Amino acid sequence: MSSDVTTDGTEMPVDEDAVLHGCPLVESRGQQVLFVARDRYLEVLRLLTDEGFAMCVDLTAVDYSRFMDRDLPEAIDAERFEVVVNLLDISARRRMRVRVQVPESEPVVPSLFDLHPGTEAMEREVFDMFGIAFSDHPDPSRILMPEDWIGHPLRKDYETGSIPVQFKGAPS
Amino acid sequence: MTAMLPIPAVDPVLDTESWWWEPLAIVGLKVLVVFVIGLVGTMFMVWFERKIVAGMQNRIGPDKAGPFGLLQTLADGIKLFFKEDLIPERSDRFVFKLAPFLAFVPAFLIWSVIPLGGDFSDGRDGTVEWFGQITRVQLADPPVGVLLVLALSSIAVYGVMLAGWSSGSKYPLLGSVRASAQMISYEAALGLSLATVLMAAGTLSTSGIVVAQDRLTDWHLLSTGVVPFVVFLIAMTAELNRPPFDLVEAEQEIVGGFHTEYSSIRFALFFLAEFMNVISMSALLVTLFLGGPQPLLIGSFDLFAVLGPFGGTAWLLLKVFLFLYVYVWFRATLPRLRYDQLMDLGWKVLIPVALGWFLLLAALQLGRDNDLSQVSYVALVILCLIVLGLGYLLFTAAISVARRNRDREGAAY
Amino acid sequence: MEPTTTSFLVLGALLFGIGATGLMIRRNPLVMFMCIELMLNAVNLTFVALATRFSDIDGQTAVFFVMVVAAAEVVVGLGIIISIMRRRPGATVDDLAELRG
Amino acid sequence: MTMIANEGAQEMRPRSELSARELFREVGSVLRMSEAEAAALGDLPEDPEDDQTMVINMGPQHPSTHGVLRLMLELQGETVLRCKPIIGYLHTGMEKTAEQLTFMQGGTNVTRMDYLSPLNNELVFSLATEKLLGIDGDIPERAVWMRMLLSELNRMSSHLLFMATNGMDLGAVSMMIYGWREREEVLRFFQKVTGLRMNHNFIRPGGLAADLPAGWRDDVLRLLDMLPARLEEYDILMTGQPIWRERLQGVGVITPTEALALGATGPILRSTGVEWDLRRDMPYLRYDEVDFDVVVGTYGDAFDRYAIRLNEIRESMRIVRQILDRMPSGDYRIQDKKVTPPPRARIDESMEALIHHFKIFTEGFRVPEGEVYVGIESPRGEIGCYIASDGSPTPYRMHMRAPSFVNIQCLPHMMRGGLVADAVAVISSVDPVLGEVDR
Amino acid sequence: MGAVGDVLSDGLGGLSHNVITGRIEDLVKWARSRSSWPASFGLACCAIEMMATGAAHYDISRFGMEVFRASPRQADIMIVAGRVSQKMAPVLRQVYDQMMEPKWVISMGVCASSGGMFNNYAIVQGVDQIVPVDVYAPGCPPTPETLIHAIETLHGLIESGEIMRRREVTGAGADVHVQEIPATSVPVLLGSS
Amino acid sequence: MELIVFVLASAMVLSGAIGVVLFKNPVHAALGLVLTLFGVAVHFVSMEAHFLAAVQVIVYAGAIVVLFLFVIMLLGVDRAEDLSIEPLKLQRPAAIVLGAGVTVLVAGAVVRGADTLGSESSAAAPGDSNIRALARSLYSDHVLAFELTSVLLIVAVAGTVVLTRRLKKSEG
Repeated sequence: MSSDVTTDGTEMPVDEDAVLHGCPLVESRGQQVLFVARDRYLEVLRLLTDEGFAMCVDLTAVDYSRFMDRDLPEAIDAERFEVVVNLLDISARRRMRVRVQVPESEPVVPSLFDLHPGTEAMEREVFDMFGIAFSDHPDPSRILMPEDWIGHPLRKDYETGSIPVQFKGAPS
Repeated sequence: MTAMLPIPAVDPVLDTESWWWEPLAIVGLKVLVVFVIGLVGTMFMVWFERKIVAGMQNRIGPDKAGPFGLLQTLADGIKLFFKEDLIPERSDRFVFKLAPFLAFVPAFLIWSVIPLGGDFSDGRDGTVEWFGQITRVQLADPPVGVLLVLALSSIAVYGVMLAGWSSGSKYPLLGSVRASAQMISYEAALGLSLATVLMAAGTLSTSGIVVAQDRLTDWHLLSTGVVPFVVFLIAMTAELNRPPFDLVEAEQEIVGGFHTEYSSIRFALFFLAEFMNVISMSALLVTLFLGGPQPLLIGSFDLFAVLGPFGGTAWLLLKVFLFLYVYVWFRATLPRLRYDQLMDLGWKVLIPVALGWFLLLAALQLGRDNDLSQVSYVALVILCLIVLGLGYLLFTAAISVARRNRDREGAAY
Repeated sequence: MEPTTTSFLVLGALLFGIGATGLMIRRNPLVMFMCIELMLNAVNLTFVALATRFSDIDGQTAVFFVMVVAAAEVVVGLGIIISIMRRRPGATVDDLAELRG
Repeated sequence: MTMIANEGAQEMRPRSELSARELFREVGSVLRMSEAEAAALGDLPEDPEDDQTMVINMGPQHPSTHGVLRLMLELQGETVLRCKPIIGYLHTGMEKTAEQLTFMQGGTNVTRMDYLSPLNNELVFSLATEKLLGIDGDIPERAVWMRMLLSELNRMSSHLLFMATNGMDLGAVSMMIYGWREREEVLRFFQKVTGLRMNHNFIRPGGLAADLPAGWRDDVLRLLDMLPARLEEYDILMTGQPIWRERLQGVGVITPTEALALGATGPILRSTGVEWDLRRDMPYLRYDEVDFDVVVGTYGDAFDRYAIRLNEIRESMRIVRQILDRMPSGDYRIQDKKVTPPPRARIDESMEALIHHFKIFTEGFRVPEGEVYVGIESPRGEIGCYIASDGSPTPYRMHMRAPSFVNIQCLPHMMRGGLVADAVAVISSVDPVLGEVDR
Repeated sequence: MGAVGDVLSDGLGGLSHNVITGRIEDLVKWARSRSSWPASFGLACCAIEMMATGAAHYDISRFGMEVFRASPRQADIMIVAGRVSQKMAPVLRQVYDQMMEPKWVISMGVCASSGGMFNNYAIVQGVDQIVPVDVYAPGCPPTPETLIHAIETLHGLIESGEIMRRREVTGAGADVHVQEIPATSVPVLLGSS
Repeated sequence: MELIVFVLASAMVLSGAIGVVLFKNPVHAALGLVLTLFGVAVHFVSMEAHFLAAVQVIVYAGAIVVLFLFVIMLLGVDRAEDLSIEPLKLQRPAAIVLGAGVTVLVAGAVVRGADTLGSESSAAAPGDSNIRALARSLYSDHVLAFELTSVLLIVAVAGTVVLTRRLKKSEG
């Protein structure tokens, strides 16, 4: 493995002091990433929307329980979950990624439904897969798994559920 | 009370004096022939449709069951016959069992009044001589033949309707409600376009209508103008629930429609009834507008002259074929209409057009009957056109007012 | 032996009687309508029987009118039933006293 | 058939049990109402008596739902009052599986998501991986152009399939077969190039699996010569057809504001008149070097979406012609030992190459820590790939932003007030791929 | 075999008797194999190939099978085309139960046959845990040729009565449930919530 | 022959009529009505009133009863009516007595008056001329009544449309 690539692969904030709406703004592989504290999440998102990031393209989450020592700006404490929101500014043709740390003890994030109704299904998916609840979501039910499913499959402590391959005798 | 025997009552040409085995044999033979034609025709139609549609779609179509797949329908039939039957728990058992027959029997009965052939060579009127008896090649010839067909086609609604209702589930119910509304709506247009034919022929009996079309110019297709024919064709397609009017069984919307819960032989009966209706209604169309078994003479050359008395039958088959092809063509080409569009077409286009045309023709007929002079005849026509034009304007105005009202008030029906 | 006009008239009377009884027994407005149709049919039958008997086509004309009126009556009646049922599902005629003063 | 499958809270509930917000969402009026109106409605949810409305299930196994989408429709007569899509019947756990597969194997996984445009899925996964690796600028030109070629051809085959299913849903049976017929021609080319008709796993991090076969240019040219006439046929059969227009025009209307708020992309967004095509607006590969038009609609109805897709086939053909002219020679994959297996011939000669080959296919290659999001324009809209890596050979987390998943949220908005038949047309015009919706 | 057999060798070739004296069973088997209407049960990628099989290039209608029935009541063959998720499994079983005897199942593609590459919590590892499968079509997805081969195989089995015989012996008819592994509680619920 | 037809048709008429009265389910009652209508149509045919027979089937069976069924399905009132509930005591027996009385009275009157009918032989012209005669009577002697019935029909249709029309309270 050659190591020359990894140097520009690490997260290197171009400007250590880059701050947007009071949140650290980091440039990662040419993409803008904004780290938002959970209590300012809705507020910052609203500001960003007014700034032109009117379209919420994607909302997902990551369970970092096995990768807690990831690179984060200093102001941000690593938590188990991270909700990642991808915003798009259609008129200026730019993207912005918002990362929110969500503690394991209280996996609740305010819902973006009022701001971006399109996040409805995505938030349900995150709830279904990670067990992160979205407060004030209109329909907080599972979306992909059956209603009576136990567990949240995309959490790192949830087994893949692979069962050993068995070779059955051909039905005679 | 009349003392006439029931059989001649429906076949006035038969000589009732010599009431012996000949009339019985003739009637028996006719019943047999009609039955066989009905069944074989249906089998053939199913195969024909699948083959032609396949051809139009660059496919081959059935070819594993029998030569050219001809036995495909037979295989389907046998398979369905030996398939498990089921009556859903929530269904109304009696009606559920009754419904397929209500669909099937009228489809069959229509055949009884269709002239199936006859000898029209040298201006003969289509009667033939069997066992020394003069008769028509037609099972029954009641004086109200056309009305009988209308009556039967209105009975056919029951099969569909009751099937959907008795299944006790939602999609079939939706299908049957659609079906009944659709069939009632188009019955009116069907009847109105039929009325023009009756007026031109001056009789209600199917044999009379055929006899009245002895020359090409007398074919009602031409003599009533093409409009009633077109209206009839469209209304009939709708009555038959054929594409593009097959909302009743629109798979994409309501699964199988009224027959969703049917399986086995009961489903086969619906299947059979549907295709038999296609053929029998095509035969009716041919009878009404294209002279039925009348030959299409090119000069005085009759294509099927060699067949002698069977020439009429050959002509009938040829013409029916033509329409079967047209139906298959419709199926392969046209997208399905939406429910409200279907209703709009029926009520706002076909019925007014048929009615207007009927009035026009009636006025012309009146002029002809009273031997009007050239000038007054033309005046009559102009008057009619003005009246119809005004009616049209009024009609469109009414529609647009209604639409505006609906938009304003948001009325729902 | 063949049926006489009288037998048709008796049949008509029976039909009328059944219809009338049904009208009084049943509570479902739709079925009551059907019973009225039965009675109308009894009348039709009588009309036609007598028209045939006296070779007078006017009897048949009357039947024609009866049918038209029956159709009109059913249309209006069903319209009323629909609008009532919409508001009060499951209503029987006993519950329908809207027009009572 | 109606299904018993009971999904509890995921199902549509009686109006009286709903919160006002949920009701708005299900009737599809999130954006159409002012706050005041919404509040008023919240107090008094208009509640048609129970026996006037009928809740029916479409799906999950229903001929028109394109797979296993389940829709619950509240009908009044045949008018749709509410609609709630219930998904997940094809949930395959792909994002979980992706965490077990190396970056090398990941393509096999993602290609099965949107099985109608598998190459686009592979492309976005590869682009994201390459960006993480930092080699996104080093991909050989030929590989880039080949990716464009395949991606555009895939767009054509996907849209052709849309033509087919759209025709079928509206009852035009022949159209269905014609669409498949043309798609089959495209698939033949794919089969020649990749060896498979679907689920190719051909575009891989670092390049492609193989070079184009001999004679590929003639095949593509044959395809390009054949298609315009066939598209004309569609125009005759469908576009100019009065019934067809009646069925689609004014059906399933969505406004630009709604589309943007719901995050809809692709033909749905473009049908409302918003010119947004990632190929033009945020170019990837070499789309900035080719000429093509972004097709947009005006009314945001089903007909616009149909017309957009039909014309996008034409635009794709235009792009493919340019690609044919400009296809450079060169390598079809990056010559970076880290991510590229050695050529087949070298394995026989060198032990080192053999070991290298073995390691790269068993262990995979390590990808630096970090996270990245890449979005490209798939036939259905923006497909995005979000990968978080912890430095191991497998993605720590891979998430696909599936366009169908987001677009399907538009269904209640489009269906409100329409008829059941319109509902079918609307589903069809959204063109969801359930494999992608459910992943 | 008489003249009749020769004439119809194309279609009635499987009959060992002539049509008139032949056992009715043979006729029924012939009919069933020539007219087996599939229930459309498309799930994933394989559904696309299944539909492609119906299209112009492969044309499933040659076997009289273009009649894809939307209503399971009228269908004979269920082609399970694609991966079956835990959520879908009850539905699948329900559709199978709604089908009328005699009924057959083709498991199309590796995902349906064995779970394929998706060996995880979401996918039923082989549809034969839910419904008895008669023919497995391999491939991911199987090409239309493979599917046609599977169909032909099934037709052969139907026509020779092979399937019926087997069921008589093992008692594993389509109406006898294969020992059922409850679809919802496959041992995958390991993670904590 | 005539007698057989008469007996069969009468059986249809009567059993259908009794069915209408006794079936609990409105749909079954409607089917009974159809049976009666058919029986009546057969009687019409046997009395040479072909046209009326056809119209009977088309109008009654094809339109009126279908309308009944349509309404039954539309309203979903096909629940069986509970015949055991008696809102008014003695109503049912009284109704039966009354109905039977009416029947007996009318039938008795008919039988008694049978002699006065005379034995005039029927000479209703068969076939087409019957229809022509009907048409002539309808459009000459009774043209006013004919016009009035058509007005009645239009009024009925318009009235029904107004009756069943609903105004939406609000959008939804």
